[in-house]
Amino acid sequence: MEIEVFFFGVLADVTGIRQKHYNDVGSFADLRHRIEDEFPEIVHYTFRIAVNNEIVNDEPLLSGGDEVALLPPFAGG
Amino acid sequence: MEIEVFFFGVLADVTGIRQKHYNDVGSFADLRHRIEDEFPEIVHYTFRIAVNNEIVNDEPLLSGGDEVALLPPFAGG
Amino acid sequence: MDILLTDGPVGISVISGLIAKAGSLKDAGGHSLFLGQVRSDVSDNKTVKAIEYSVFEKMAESAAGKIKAIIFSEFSDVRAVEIVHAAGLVQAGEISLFVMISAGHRQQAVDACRKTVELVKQRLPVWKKEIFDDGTQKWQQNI
Amino acid sequence: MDILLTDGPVGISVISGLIAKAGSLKDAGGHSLFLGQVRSDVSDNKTVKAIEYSVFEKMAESAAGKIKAIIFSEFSDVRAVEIVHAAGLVQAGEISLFVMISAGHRQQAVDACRKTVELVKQRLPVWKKEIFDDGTQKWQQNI
Repeated sequence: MEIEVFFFGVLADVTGIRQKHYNDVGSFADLRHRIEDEFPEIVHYTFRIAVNNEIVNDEPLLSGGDEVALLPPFAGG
Repeated sequence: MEIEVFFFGVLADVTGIRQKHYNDVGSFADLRHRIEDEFPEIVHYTFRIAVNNEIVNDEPLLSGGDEVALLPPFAGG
Repeated sequence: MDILLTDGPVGISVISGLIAKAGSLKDAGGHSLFLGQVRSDVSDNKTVKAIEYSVFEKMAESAAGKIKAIIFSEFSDVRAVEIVHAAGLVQAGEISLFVMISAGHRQQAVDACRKTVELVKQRLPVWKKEIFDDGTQKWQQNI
Repeated sequence: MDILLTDGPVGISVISGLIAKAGSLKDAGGHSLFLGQVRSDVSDNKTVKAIEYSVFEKMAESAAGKIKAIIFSEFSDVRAVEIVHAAGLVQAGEISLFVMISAGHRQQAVDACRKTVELVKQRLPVWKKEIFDDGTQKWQQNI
């Protein structure tokens, strides 16, 4: 399936991008491995996952066209 | 001595005036009696006394030229 | 000057001006503001149309100075205290009181603002008369 | 709309507009406001010149909606909740956050405002990078 991934906060600096399209994603675990292979630095950072703008647990079930966002701890205000 | 008296809040309505000059005032007690004789309704109201813009106890020592203000409970805001 | 007394309601331009001024406090991280507004209370089938405030102006200045001294002594993180009160007629929906506390961090800003409002109600020599929609009037005390 | 995201600092005209709008709430007796301002903090001999905020806009709207739902359910006297957050670059001395709570009486206005600010800091998907006077930058977490 096709998944759009968004990198926020410090993760946008770590990866050098804000957004990336992934093809042929088998599962969330698969997606995570591909992201970590491509951006190995990312494992040093804490972040939560949102799928389609809602925060989810660690291993969400993905559907084609889902938007996955990687969210470092919030720091608004 | 000469004393200027100011009536605030409801007391301005009770007396019908905001300010009055009193001549030949002997003491605060004397002043108070004269005010109460002139405006008998005033005894039904609670108020504090300020002399020269500072709140004082009930029987302040007055000096000529003092300004005495009669202050109902504050209700700002 | 420790208090600004406005002739009529506290207008938006006074409020904007004080907020804009607070931007010059580069070590302030937060401002806590309270705006008191005349409410259309209903009692005995009458609705409050306006409140007329009378102020003992000479004493208000020194009372506000004492309030500020209390706030600065209790809240070490506070950088600035602004107090504005309306004098005269204020219609329902208009602002009668404006308090702004600027502080390094939000906690003391909020606590100091709340305390300033309480002190204003206790200590500022101000009186208010409610004016109802049927033309009657009533002196009102703070509860 | 549950949140307004400004491009750059929260400007005085946005703030004035929301305050003016609150005058139409005739049953509101008080408004409690909080303004978060970028502070010129000093660390390691460097001074904060600005903060760059990035916001996950699609999620911010729903997060703000949930915050408002919490406030309205906990504070029955609250009439209106306004949340404005800056996105992009905000210089020291400029406003990054604006919260305004309108309520019938001051106590709930103040309590609800404090709670809204805490919820904004916990739940709003916003990140900030401090920009120092020597040109260096640092992602910052809320403490």
